[in-house]
Amino acid sequence: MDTTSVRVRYWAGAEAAAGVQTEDLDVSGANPVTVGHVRRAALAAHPTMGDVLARCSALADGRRLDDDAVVAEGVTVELLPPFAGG
Amino acid sequence: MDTTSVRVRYWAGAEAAAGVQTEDLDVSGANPVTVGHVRRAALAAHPTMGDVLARCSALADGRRLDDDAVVAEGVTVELLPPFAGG
Amino acid sequence: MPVLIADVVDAPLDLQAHLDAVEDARQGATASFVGAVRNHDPQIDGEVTHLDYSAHPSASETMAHIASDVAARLDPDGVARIAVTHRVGRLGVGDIAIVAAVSSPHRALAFALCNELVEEVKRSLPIWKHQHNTDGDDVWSGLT
Amino acid sequence: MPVLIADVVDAPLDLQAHLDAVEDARQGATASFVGAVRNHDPQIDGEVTHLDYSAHPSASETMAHIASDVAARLDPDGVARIAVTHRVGRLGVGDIAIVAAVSSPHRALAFALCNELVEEVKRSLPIWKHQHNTDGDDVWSGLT
Repeated sequence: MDTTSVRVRYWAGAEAAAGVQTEDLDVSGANPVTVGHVRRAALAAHPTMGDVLARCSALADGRRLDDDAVVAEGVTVELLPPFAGG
Repeated sequence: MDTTSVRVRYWAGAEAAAGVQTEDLDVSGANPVTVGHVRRAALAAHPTMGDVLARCSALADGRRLDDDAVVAEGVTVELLPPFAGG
Repeated sequence: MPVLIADVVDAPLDLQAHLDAVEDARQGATASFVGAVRNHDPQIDGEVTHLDYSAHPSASETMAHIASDVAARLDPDGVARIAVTHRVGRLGVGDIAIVAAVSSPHRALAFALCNELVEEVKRSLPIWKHQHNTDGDDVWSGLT
Repeated sequence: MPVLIADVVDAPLDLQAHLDAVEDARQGATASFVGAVRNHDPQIDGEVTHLDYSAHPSASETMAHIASDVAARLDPDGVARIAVTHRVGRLGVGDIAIVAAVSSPHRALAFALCNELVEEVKRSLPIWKHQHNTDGDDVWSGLT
Protein backbone atom coordinates (compact mmCIF):
# COMPACT_ATOMS: atom_id res chain seq x y z
CA MET A 1 0.00 0.00 0.00
CA ASP A 2 1.79 3.13 -1.12
CA THR A 3 -0.03 6.26 0.02
CA THR A 4 1.04 9.28 -2.01
CA SER A 5 -0.86 11.94 -0.10
CA VAL A 6 -2.67 12.64 3.18
CA ARG A 7 -5.50 15.05 3.75
CA VAL A 8 -4.77 17.61 6.46
CA ARG A 9 -7.30 19.88 8.17
CA TYR A 10 -5.88 22.94 9.96
CA TRP A 11 -7.87 24.53 12.81
CA ALA A 12 -8.02 28.14 14.12
CA GLY A 13 -4.55 29.68 14.32
CA ALA A 14 -3.06 26.82 12.32
CA GLU A 15 -5.48 27.55 9.49
CA ALA A 16 -4.56 31.22 9.72
CA ALA A 17 -0.84 30.38 9.56
CA ALA A 18 -1.24 27.90 6.69
CA GLY A 19 -3.55 30.20 4.77
CA VAL A 20 -5.71 27.20 3.93
CA GLN A 21 -8.23 25.09 5.86
CA THR A 22 -7.79 21.69 4.21
CA GLU A 23 -5.24 20.35 1.75
CA ASP A 24 -3.74 17.08 0.51
CA LEU A 25 -0.03 16.80 1.26
CA ASP A 26 2.45 14.67 -0.67
CA VAL A 27 3.88 11.95 1.53
CA SER A 28 4.99 9.58 -1.25
CA GLY A 29 7.97 7.53 -0.16
CA ALA A 30 6.82 7.29 3.45
CA ASN A 31 5.73 3.77 4.26
CA PRO A 32 3.91 3.53 6.57
CA VAL A 33 2.87 7.16 6.77
CA THR A 34 3.15 8.55 10.31
CA VAL A 35 1.97 11.81 11.87
CA GLY A 36 5.64 12.88 11.84
CA HIS A 37 5.70 12.59 8.05
CA VAL A 38 2.54 14.67 7.85
CA ARG A 39 4.03 17.41 10.04
CA ARG A 40 7.16 17.55 7.90
CA ALA A 41 5.06 17.69 4.72
CA ALA A 42 3.00 20.53 6.22
CA LEU A 43 6.18 22.44 7.06
CA ALA A 44 7.52 21.88 3.55
CA ALA A 45 4.29 23.29 2.16
CA HIS A 46 4.28 26.24 4.61
CA PRO A 47 7.85 27.01 5.65
CA THR A 48 6.86 29.85 8.02
CA MET A 49 4.52 27.60 10.04
CA GLY A 50 7.28 26.00 12.12
CA ASP A 51 6.41 27.52 15.47
CA VAL A 52 2.68 27.01 15.06
CA LEU A 53 3.06 23.43 13.83
CA ALA A 54 5.30 22.60 16.78
CA ARG A 55 2.49 23.59 19.16
CA CYS A 56 -0.28 21.75 17.36
CA SER A 57 -1.64 18.43 18.52
CA ALA A 58 -2.66 15.88 15.87
CA LEU A 59 -6.09 14.25 15.78
CA ALA A 60 -7.39 11.48 13.55
CA ASP A 61 -10.83 9.94 13.88
CA GLY A 62 -11.22 11.84 17.11
CA ARG A 63 -8.13 10.34 18.71
CA ARG A 64 -5.01 12.25 19.56
CA LEU A 65 -1.95 10.81 17.85
CA ASP A 66 1.74 11.05 18.70
CA ASP A 67 4.25 11.65 15.94
CA ASP A 68 5.12 7.99 15.57
CA ALA A 69 1.47 6.98 15.13
CA VAL A 70 0.62 5.52 11.73
CA VAL A 71 -1.94 7.37 9.64
CA ALA A 72 -4.29 4.91 7.95
CA GLU A 73 -5.14 5.51 4.34
CA GLY A 74 -8.05 7.84 3.72
CA VAL A 75 -7.89 9.27 7.24
CA THR A 76 -7.76 13.05 7.58
CA VAL A 77 -5.19 14.36 10.04
CA GLU A 78 -6.43 17.40 11.95
CA LEU A 79 -3.88 19.84 13.38
CA LEU A 80 -5.15 21.68 16.47
CA PRO A 81 -3.34 24.63 18.10
CA PRO A 82 -3.26 24.83 21.90
CA PHE A 83 -6.76 25.18 23.39
CA ALA A 84 -7.76 28.53 24.86
CA GLY A 85 -11.15 28.03 26.42
CA GLY A 86 -12.45 29.38 29.73
CA MET B 1 -12.47 47.05 95.46
CA ASP B 2 -14.76 44.20 96.39
CA THR B 3 -17.17 43.39 93.59
CA THR B 4 -20.12 41.42 94.82
CA SER B 5 -21.80 40.69 91.50
CA VAL B 6 -21.19 40.67 87.75
CA ARG B 7 -23.73 41.20 85.03
CA VAL B 8 -23.87 38.33 82.54
CA ARG B 9 -25.57 38.38 79.13
CA TYR B 10 -26.36 34.98 77.62
CA TRP B 11 -26.74 34.68 73.80
CA ALA B 12 -28.78 32.27 71.61
CA GLY B 13 -28.55 28.69 72.90
CA ALA B 14 -26.95 29.87 76.15
CA GLU B 15 -29.95 32.11 76.80
CA ALA B 16 -32.24 29.19 76.02
CA ALA B 17 -30.33 26.95 78.44
CA ALA B 18 -30.18 29.56 81.20
CA GLY B 19 -33.81 30.52 80.74
CA VAL B 20 -32.81 34.16 81.12
CA GLN B 21 -31.10 36.71 78.87
CA THR B 22 -29.28 38.86 81.42
CA GLU B 23 -28.70 38.47 85.15
CA ASP B 24 -26.37 39.65 87.92
CA LEU B 25 -24.39 36.82 89.44
CA ASP B 26 -22.94 36.79 92.95
CA VAL B 27 -19.16 36.64 92.82
CA SER B 28 -18.49 38.03 96.32
CA GLY B 29 -15.26 36.68 97.70
CA ALA B 30 -13.53 36.61 94.32
CA ASN B 31 -10.85 39.25 94.15
CA PRO B 32 -10.05 40.05 91.44
CA VAL B 33 -13.05 38.63 89.62
CA THR B 34 -12.06 36.55 86.60
CA VAL B 35 -14.07 35.03 83.77
CA GLY B 36 -13.55 31.67 85.47
CA HIS B 37 -15.38 32.93 88.55
CA VAL B 38 -18.22 34.16 86.35
CA ARG B 39 -18.53 30.76 84.65
CA ARG B 40 -18.66 28.97 88.00
CA ALA B 41 -21.28 31.44 89.27
CA ALA B 42 -23.36 30.86 86.12
CA LEU B 43 -23.14 27.09 86.63
CA ALA B 44 -24.17 27.47 90.27
CA ALA B 45 -27.19 29.49 89.14
CA HIS B 46 -28.04 27.04 86.34
CA PRO B 47 -26.73 23.57 87.26
CA THR B 48 -27.95 21.95 84.03
CA MET B 49 -26.02 24.40 81.85
CA GLY B 50 -22.66 22.66 82.23
CA ASP B 51 -22.28 21.41 78.67
CA VAL B 52 -23.49 24.61 77.10
CA LEU B 53 -21.34 26.81 79.34
CA ALA B 54 -18.27 24.73 78.53
CA ARG B 55 -18.74 25.54 74.83
CA CYS B 56 -19.36 29.24 75.27
CA SER B 57 -16.73 31.86 74.62
CA ALA B 58 -16.65 34.92 76.90
CA LEU B 59 -16.74 38.47 75.57
CA ALA B 60 -16.36 41.75 77.42
CA ASP B 61 -16.26 45.15 75.73
CA GLY B 62 -16.07 43.35 72.44
CA ARG B 63 -12.93 41.44 73.34
CA ARG B 64 -12.77 37.70 73.81
CA LEU B 65 -11.49 36.76 77.25
CA ASP B 66 -9.85 33.61 78.54
CA ASP B 67 -10.89 32.20 81.88
CA ASP B 68 -8.03 33.82 83.73
CA ALA B 69 -8.84 37.28 82.39
CA VAL B 70 -9.91 39.82 84.99
CA VAL B 71 -13.41 41.26 84.68
CA ALA B 72 -13.34 44.99 85.45
CA GLU B 73 -16.10 46.36 87.60
CA GLY B 74 -19.26 47.35 85.79
CA VAL B 75 -18.34 45.32 82.73
CA THR B 76 -20.94 42.91 81.40
CA VAL B 77 -19.63 39.47 80.50
CA GLU B 78 -21.31 38.03 77.42
CA LEU B 79 -21.43 34.27 76.97
CA LEU B 80 -21.57 33.20 73.32
CA PRO B 81 -22.24 29.62 72.12
CA PRO B 82 -20.27 28.29 69.13
CA PHE B 83 -21.01 30.26 65.96
CA ALA B 84 -23.09 28.60 63.27
CA GLY B 85 -23.11 30.97 60.35
CA GLY B 86 -22.79 30.15 56.64
CA MET C 1 -8.35 44.72 47.95
CA PRO C 2 -11.68 46.52 47.64
CA VAL C 3 -14.42 45.06 49.77
CA LEU C 4 -17.56 46.25 48.03
CA ILE C 5 -20.09 44.55 50.30
CA ALA C 6 -19.57 42.95 53.75
CA ASP C 7 -22.76 42.81 55.74
CA VAL C 8 -25.32 40.96 57.78
CA VAL C 9 -28.94 41.70 56.84
CA ASP C 10 -32.43 40.57 57.71
CA ALA C 11 -33.67 40.35 54.12
CA PRO C 12 -33.45 37.91 51.19
CA LEU C 13 -29.99 37.78 49.57
CA ASP C 14 -29.32 38.51 45.90
CA LEU C 15 -26.32 36.82 44.28
CA GLN C 16 -26.56 38.92 41.13
CA ALA C 17 -26.22 42.11 43.17
CA HIS C 18 -22.98 40.74 44.59
CA LEU C 19 -21.74 39.72 41.12
CA ASP C 20 -22.56 43.19 39.80
CA ALA C 21 -20.75 44.80 42.74
CA VAL C 22 -17.52 42.92 42.05
CA GLU C 23 -17.66 43.15 38.25
CA ASP C 24 -14.75 44.95 36.60
CA ALA C 25 -13.51 44.94 33.00
CA ARG C 26 -10.03 44.02 34.21
CA GLN C 27 -11.26 41.05 36.28
CA GLY C 28 -12.02 38.08 34.11
CA ALA C 29 -12.59 35.51 36.84
CA THR C 30 -15.45 35.62 39.34
CA ALA C 31 -15.97 32.83 41.85
CA SER C 32 -19.06 32.84 43.98
CA PHE C 33 -20.74 30.82 46.69
CA VAL C 34 -24.32 30.42 47.82
CA GLY C 35 -25.16 28.67 51.09
CA ALA C 36 -28.79 27.63 51.34
CA VAL C 37 -30.89 26.03 54.05
CA ARG C 38 -31.07 22.26 53.54
CA ASN C 39 -34.03 20.03 54.40
CA HIS C 40 -31.82 17.85 56.64
CA ASP C 41 -28.91 18.43 59.01
CA PRO C 42 -26.75 16.04 61.00
CA GLN C 43 -27.56 17.91 64.21
CA ILE C 44 -31.30 17.37 64.01
CA ASP C 45 -33.39 14.32 63.19
CA GLY C 46 -36.03 14.22 60.54
CA GLU C 47 -36.77 16.98 58.10
CA VAL C 48 -35.85 20.60 58.70
CA THR C 49 -38.79 22.93 58.19
CA HIS C 50 -37.15 26.26 58.94
CA LEU C 51 -34.48 27.89 61.04
CA ASP C 52 -33.82 31.18 62.74
CA TYR C 53 -30.46 32.88 62.46
CA SER C 54 -29.72 35.35 65.23
CA ALA C 55 -26.68 37.61 65.39
CA HIS C 56 -24.56 39.37 67.95
CA PRO C 57 -24.70 43.18 67.50
CA SER C 58 -21.06 43.09 66.39
CA ALA C 59 -21.88 40.79 63.45
CA SER C 60 -21.85 43.40 60.67
CA GLU C 61 -18.65 44.97 61.90
CA THR C 62 -17.11 41.53 62.28
CA MET C 63 -18.07 40.65 58.71
CA ALA C 64 -16.19 43.70 57.48
CA HIS C 65 -13.12 42.62 59.45
CA ILE C 66 -13.42 39.08 58.10
CA ALA C 67 -13.52 40.29 54.51
CA SER C 68 -10.56 42.64 54.85
CA ASP C 69 -8.51 40.16 56.88
CA VAL C 70 -9.01 37.33 54.39
CA ALA C 71 -8.23 39.69 51.51
CA ALA C 72 -5.10 41.03 53.22
CA ARG C 73 -3.95 37.47 53.83
CA LEU C 74 -4.62 35.98 50.40
CA ASP C 75 -4.49 39.04 48.16
CA PRO C 76 -1.63 41.23 49.35
CA ASP C 77 -1.59 43.08 46.01
CA GLY C 78 -5.21 44.01 46.60
CA VAL C 79 -6.47 43.17 43.11
CA ALA C 80 -9.52 41.14 44.15
CA ARG C 81 -12.98 42.66 44.54
CA ILE C 82 -15.09 41.15 47.31
CA ALA C 83 -18.77 41.07 48.23
CA VAL C 84 -20.24 38.93 51.01
CA THR C 85 -23.50 39.03 52.98
CA HIS C 86 -25.06 36.75 55.60
CA ARG C 87 -28.78 36.71 56.26
CA VAL C 88 -30.42 36.63 59.72
CA GLY C 89 -34.02 36.04 60.73
CA ARG C 90 -36.33 33.16 59.80
CA LEU C 91 -35.36 31.12 56.73
CA GLY C 92 -37.13 28.20 55.05
CA VAL C 93 -35.60 25.29 53.19
CA GLY C 94 -33.89 26.54 50.02
CA ASP C 95 -33.59 30.11 51.30
CA ILE C 96 -30.11 31.58 50.91
CA ALA C 97 -28.20 32.19 54.16
CA ILE C 98 -24.93 33.43 52.72
CA VAL C 99 -23.71 34.82 49.43
CA ALA C 100 -20.12 35.57 48.53
CA ALA C 101 -18.59 36.73 45.25
CA VAL C 102 -14.96 37.47 44.44
CA SER C 103 -13.61 38.74 41.15
CA SER C 104 -9.96 38.83 40.18
CA PRO C 105 -7.86 38.75 37.02
CA HIS C 106 -7.00 35.11 37.90
CA ARG C 107 -9.19 32.10 38.58
CA ALA C 108 -7.08 30.58 41.34
CA LEU C 109 -7.19 33.72 43.48
CA ALA C 110 -10.93 34.15 42.96
CA PHE C 111 -11.63 30.59 44.08
CA ALA C 112 -9.16 30.59 46.96
CA LEU C 113 -10.40 33.89 48.35
CA CYS C 114 -14.07 33.01 47.99
CA ASN C 115 -13.52 29.66 49.69
CA GLU C 116 -11.53 31.11 52.57
CA LEU C 117 -14.06 33.90 53.01
CA VAL C 118 -16.86 31.39 53.58
CA GLU C 119 -14.70 29.31 55.92
CA GLU C 120 -13.74 32.38 57.96
CA VAL C 121 -17.39 33.42 58.20
CA LYS C 122 -18.18 30.00 59.63
CA ARG C 123 -15.35 30.30 62.14
CA SER C 124 -15.69 33.90 63.25
CA LEU C 125 -19.04 35.48 62.43
CA PRO C 126 -21.07 35.71 65.67
CA ILE C 127 -24.25 34.17 64.29
CA TRP C 128 -26.31 31.32 65.71
CA LYS C 129 -28.65 28.85 64.07
CA HIS C 130 -31.82 27.58 65.72
CA GLN C 131 -33.22 24.72 63.61
CA HIS C 132 -36.74 23.32 63.70
CA ASN C 133 -37.96 20.03 62.17
CA THR C 134 -41.29 18.50 61.14
CA ASP C 135 -41.65 16.80 64.54
CA GLY C 136 -41.58 20.17 66.28
CA ASP C 137 -38.12 19.54 67.74
CA ASP C 138 -35.63 22.38 67.78
CA VAL C 139 -31.89 22.45 68.17
CA TRP C 140 -29.24 25.12 68.51
CA SER C 141 -26.43 24.28 66.12
CA GLY C 142 -23.17 23.60 67.90
CA LEU C 143 -24.84 22.69 71.17
CA THR C 144 -26.20 19.26 70.33
CA MET D 1 -22.84 12.58 40.02
CA PRO D 2 -25.58 14.14 37.90
CA VAL D 3 -24.31 16.42 35.17
CA LEU D 4 -27.34 18.60 34.45
CA ILE D 5 -25.73 20.82 31.82
CA ALA D 6 -22.45 20.33 29.89
CA ASP D 7 -22.42 22.20 26.62
CA VAL D 8 -20.86 24.62 24.18
CA VAL D 9 -23.28 27.18 22.73
CA ASP D 10 -23.22 30.20 20.46
CA ALA D 11 -25.48 32.33 22.67
CA PRO D 12 -25.18 34.49 25.82
CA LEU D 13 -24.68 32.45 29.01
CA ASP D 14 -27.00 32.61 32.01
CA LEU D 15 -25.51 31.85 35.43
CA GLN D 16 -28.91 31.75 37.14
CA ALA D 17 -30.06 29.01 34.76
CA HIS D 18 -27.05 26.95 35.85
CA LEU D 19 -27.73 27.66 39.53
CA ASP D 20 -31.37 26.63 39.08
CA ALA D 21 -30.30 23.44 37.30
CA VAL D 22 -28.07 22.32 40.16
CA GLU D 23 -30.37 23.43 42.96
CA ASP D 24 -31.56 20.67 45.31
CA ALA D 25 -33.08 20.82 48.80
CA ARG D 26 -30.43 18.40 50.05
CA GLN D 27 -27.53 20.44 48.65
CA GLY D 28 -26.76 23.41 50.83
CA ALA D 29 -23.55 24.53 49.15
CA THR D 30 -23.31 25.86 45.59
CA ALA D 31 -20.04 27.13 44.19
CA SER D 32 -20.01 28.81 40.82
CA PHE D 33 -17.62 30.44 38.40
CA VAL D 34 -18.02 33.03 35.68
CA GLY D 35 -15.23 33.70 33.19
CA ALA D 36 -15.64 36.97 31.33
CA VAL D 37 -13.72 38.67 28.54
CA ARG D 38 -11.24 41.17 29.99
CA ASN D 39 -10.17 44.44 28.36
CA HIS D 40 -6.50 43.38 28.47
CA ASP D 41 -4.56 40.15 28.05
CA PRO D 42 -0.88 39.35 28.40
CA GLN D 43 -0.81 37.88 24.91
CA ILE D 44 -1.91 41.06 23.17
CA ASP D 45 -0.84 44.68 23.57
CA GLY D 46 -3.18 47.53 24.21
CA GLU D 47 -6.85 47.19 24.90
CA VAL D 48 -8.92 44.20 23.84
CA THR D 49 -12.03 45.20 21.91
CA HIS D 50 -13.53 41.79 21.23
CA LEU D 51 -12.62 38.19 20.56
CA ASP D 52 -13.92 35.24 18.61
CA TYR D 53 -14.11 31.81 20.16
CA SER D 54 -14.18 28.96 17.65
CA ALA D 55 -14.67 25.31 18.52
CA HIS D 56 -13.80 21.92 17.13
CA PRO D 57 -16.96 19.91 16.27
CA SER D 58 -16.16 17.56 19.16
CA ALA D 59 -16.37 20.42 21.69
CA SER D 60 -19.85 19.69 23.09
CA GLU D 61 -19.16 16.00 23.43
CA THR D 62 -15.79 16.75 25.00
CA MET D 63 -17.45 19.07 27.53
CA ALA D 64 -19.74 16.22 28.60
CA HIS D 65 -16.71 13.96 29.06
CA ILE D 66 -14.88 16.66 31.02
CA ALA D 67 -17.83 17.12 33.40
CA SER D 68 -18.31 13.40 34.03
CA ASP D 69 -14.57 12.71 34.31
CA VAL D 70 -14.00 15.49 36.85
CA ALA D 71 -17.06 14.39 38.81
CA ALA D 72 -15.98 10.74 38.79
CA ARG D 73 -12.55 11.78 40.01
CA LEU D 74 -13.55 14.18 42.78
CA ASP D 75 -17.01 12.95 43.68
CA PRO D 76 -16.97 9.16 43.64
CA ASP D 77 -20.16 9.06 45.72
CA GLY D 78 -21.88 11.05 43.01
CA VAL D 79 -23.62 13.55 45.28
CA ALA D 80 -22.64 16.72 43.42
CA ARG D 81 -24.84 18.31 40.78
CA ILE D 82 -22.97 19.96 37.91
CA ALA D 83 -23.77 22.49 35.19
CA VAL D 84 -21.18 24.02 32.85
CA THR D 85 -21.37 25.82 29.52
CA HIS D 86 -18.80 27.53 27.30
CA ARG D 87 -19.77 30.17 24.76
CA VAL D 88 -18.42 30.41 21.19
CA GLY D 89 -18.74 33.14 18.60
CA ARG D 90 -17.95 36.86 18.93
CA LEU D 91 -17.74 38.25 22.47
CA GLY D 92 -17.11 41.80 23.68
CA VAL D 93 -15.36 42.90 26.86
CA GLY D 94 -17.41 41.84 29.88
CA ASP D 95 -19.29 39.15 27.99
CA ILE D 96 -19.33 35.79 29.76
CA ALA D 97 -17.32 33.01 28.08
CA ILE D 98 -17.83 30.24 30.61
CA VAL D 99 -20.23 29.51 33.43
CA ALA D 100 -19.95 26.63 35.88
CA ALA D 101 -22.07 25.79 38.93
CA VAL D 102 -21.73 22.87 41.31
CA SER D 103 -23.99 22.09 44.26
CA SER D 104 -23.25 19.60 46.98
CA PRO D 105 -24.14 19.02 50.63
CA HIS D 106 -20.62 20.24 51.50
CA ARG D 107 -18.78 23.45 50.66
CA ALA D 108 -15.35 21.93 50.13
CA LEU D 109 -16.59 19.52 47.45
CA ALA D 110 -18.57 22.23 45.67
CA PHE D 111 -15.54 24.52 45.50
CA ALA D 112 -13.05 21.81 44.60
CA LEU D 113 -15.22 20.37 41.85
CA CYS D 114 -16.12 23.75 40.37
CA ASN D 115 -12.46 24.80 40.36
CA GLU D 116 -11.24 21.58 38.77
CA LEU D 117 -14.04 21.71 36.20
CA VAL D 118 -12.87 25.11 34.97
CA GLU D 119 -9.22 24.01 34.96
CA GLU D 120 -10.04 20.89 32.97
CA VAL D 121 -12.04 22.94 30.48
CA LYS D 122 -8.99 25.11 29.95
CA ARG D 123 -6.80 22.07 29.47
CA SER D 124 -9.00 19.88 27.33
CA LEU D 125 -11.88 21.71 25.66
CA PRO D 126 -11.03 22.13 21.94
CA ILE D 127 -11.80 25.83 21.74
CA TRP D 128 -9.65 28.62 20.37
CA LYS D 129 -9.54 32.33 21.12
CA HIS D 130 -8.84 34.96 18.47
CA GLN D 131 -8.37 38.32 20.21
CA HIS D 132 -8.55 41.77 18.62
CA ASN D 133 -7.36 45.07 20.13
CA THR D 134 -8.00 48.76 19.57
CA ASP D 135 -5.00 49.02 17.21
CA GLY D 136 -6.55 46.45 14.90
CA ASP D 137 -4.02 43.79 15.85
CA ASP D 138 -5.20 40.25 16.32
CA VAL D 139 -3.67 37.29 18.05
CA TRP D 140 -4.51 33.63 18.45
CA SER D 141 -4.15 32.72 22.11
CA GLY D 142 -1.47 30.15 22.72
CA LEU D 143 0.39 30.95 19.50
CA THR D 144 2.01 34.25 20.46
